[in-house]
Amino acid sequence: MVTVEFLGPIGKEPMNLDVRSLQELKEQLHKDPALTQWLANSSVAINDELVNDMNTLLNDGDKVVLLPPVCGG
Amino acid sequence: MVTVEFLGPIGKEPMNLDVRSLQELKEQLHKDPALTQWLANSSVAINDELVNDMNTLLNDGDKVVLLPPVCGG
Amino acid sequence: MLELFEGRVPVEKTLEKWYQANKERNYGAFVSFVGTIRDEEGIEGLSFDIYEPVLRSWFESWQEKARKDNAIFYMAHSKGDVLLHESSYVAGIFSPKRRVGLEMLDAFVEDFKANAPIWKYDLKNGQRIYAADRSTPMEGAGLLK
Amino acid sequence: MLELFEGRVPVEKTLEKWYQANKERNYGAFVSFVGTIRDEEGIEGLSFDIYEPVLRSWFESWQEKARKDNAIFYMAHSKGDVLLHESSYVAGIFSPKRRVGLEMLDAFVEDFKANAPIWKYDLKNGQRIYAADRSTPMEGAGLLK
Repeated sequence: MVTVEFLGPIGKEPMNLDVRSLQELKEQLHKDPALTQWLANSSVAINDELVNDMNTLLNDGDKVVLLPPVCGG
Repeated sequence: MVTVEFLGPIGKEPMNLDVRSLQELKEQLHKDPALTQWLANSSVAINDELVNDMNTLLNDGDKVVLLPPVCGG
Repeated sequence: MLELFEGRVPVEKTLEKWYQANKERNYGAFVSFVGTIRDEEGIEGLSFDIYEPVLRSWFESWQEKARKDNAIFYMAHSKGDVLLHESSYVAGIFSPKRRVGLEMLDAFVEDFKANAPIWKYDLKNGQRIYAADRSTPMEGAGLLK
Repeated sequence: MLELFEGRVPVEKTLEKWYQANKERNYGAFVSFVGTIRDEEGIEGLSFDIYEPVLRSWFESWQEKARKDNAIFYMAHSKGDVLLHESSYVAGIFSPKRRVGLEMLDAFVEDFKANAPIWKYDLKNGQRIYAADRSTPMEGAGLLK
């Protein structure tokens, strides 16, 4: 199980998903049409480390967060 | 008559000189060997306006200042 | 040091505290930036969400860079609502010489705008509206596209 | 605004005063620089001479430039002696957006070093020694060479 959190304006409750890879996660998340636009422009962190590699493995208990476009200041 | 002031580290008392042009002023000031190095690296202001032109005329009552190399901050 | 405040950043106290903490530490230069909410586009203020764990790692990576130049970064930012003419962001750097400070603060603030995990909302007619048009995808965005 | 102080510049009060005077004036950015005397080369402090009339015109020409970008400059500097870890120079700019502020402050401080009529002396073994090696001839230097 991994938990997935949707930050900032995405405005969706956290989910628990039984996925073992980013590929599986991606497939699960694309089932929600409201997420499509956010998946296109959000970054991904696993256990609070940003990831760039689709081959990164997911382990049981990992926390994944989706970070949509930012604007601080 | 013009008054000439020597700013910062030049450390020379002001002078009153009977000169009508920067050329004449230059000749007068070069009579003091202690000024030679300062004349080479100082800027000149007439009535508190920096001047770049040797042909600038001097009028009676003008205040000339010599500004040696600076370092603020 | 990174500080987050509910609502506006207390600018004078913050700058004073940073200055006091560092004045005896032989830094020759302190460069700082304060961002204040402008009255424009009919907004009543701005509001911010922050994801603190990633913000802290982002900040630490800049602190690491600064350390190599014997410099040190400070930053304060608001969470939640900040009203017109209040300040939401203060950043500062102490460095031995001014050149390093000016250049690093500039690069820091640019990267902050692009990569700090902070989300901005306009407060308008009592609503909180995501500032989509002014927001930038972070590094690596679209991985799950 | 240009302020001169006998001895050290009161940094916190100065920044606070500038911020307070401008926070309601719809500037989005306030960038500032503080220069502090470093303990180096065995000095006890620095000392400054200023020629105020030319400094004021120099400052006014920058204020004029700033006005075109709807920005405003502030500057405070010491006259006379400033001891180690005290500050002798504070410069600040308020501007609508941060980019103008960062760039203009940088250019301002550079030009300040080269063209503001201020002379610096090291205080060393109780003496006041002109910092010749760190000083720069002003624009038009050598006219009477």
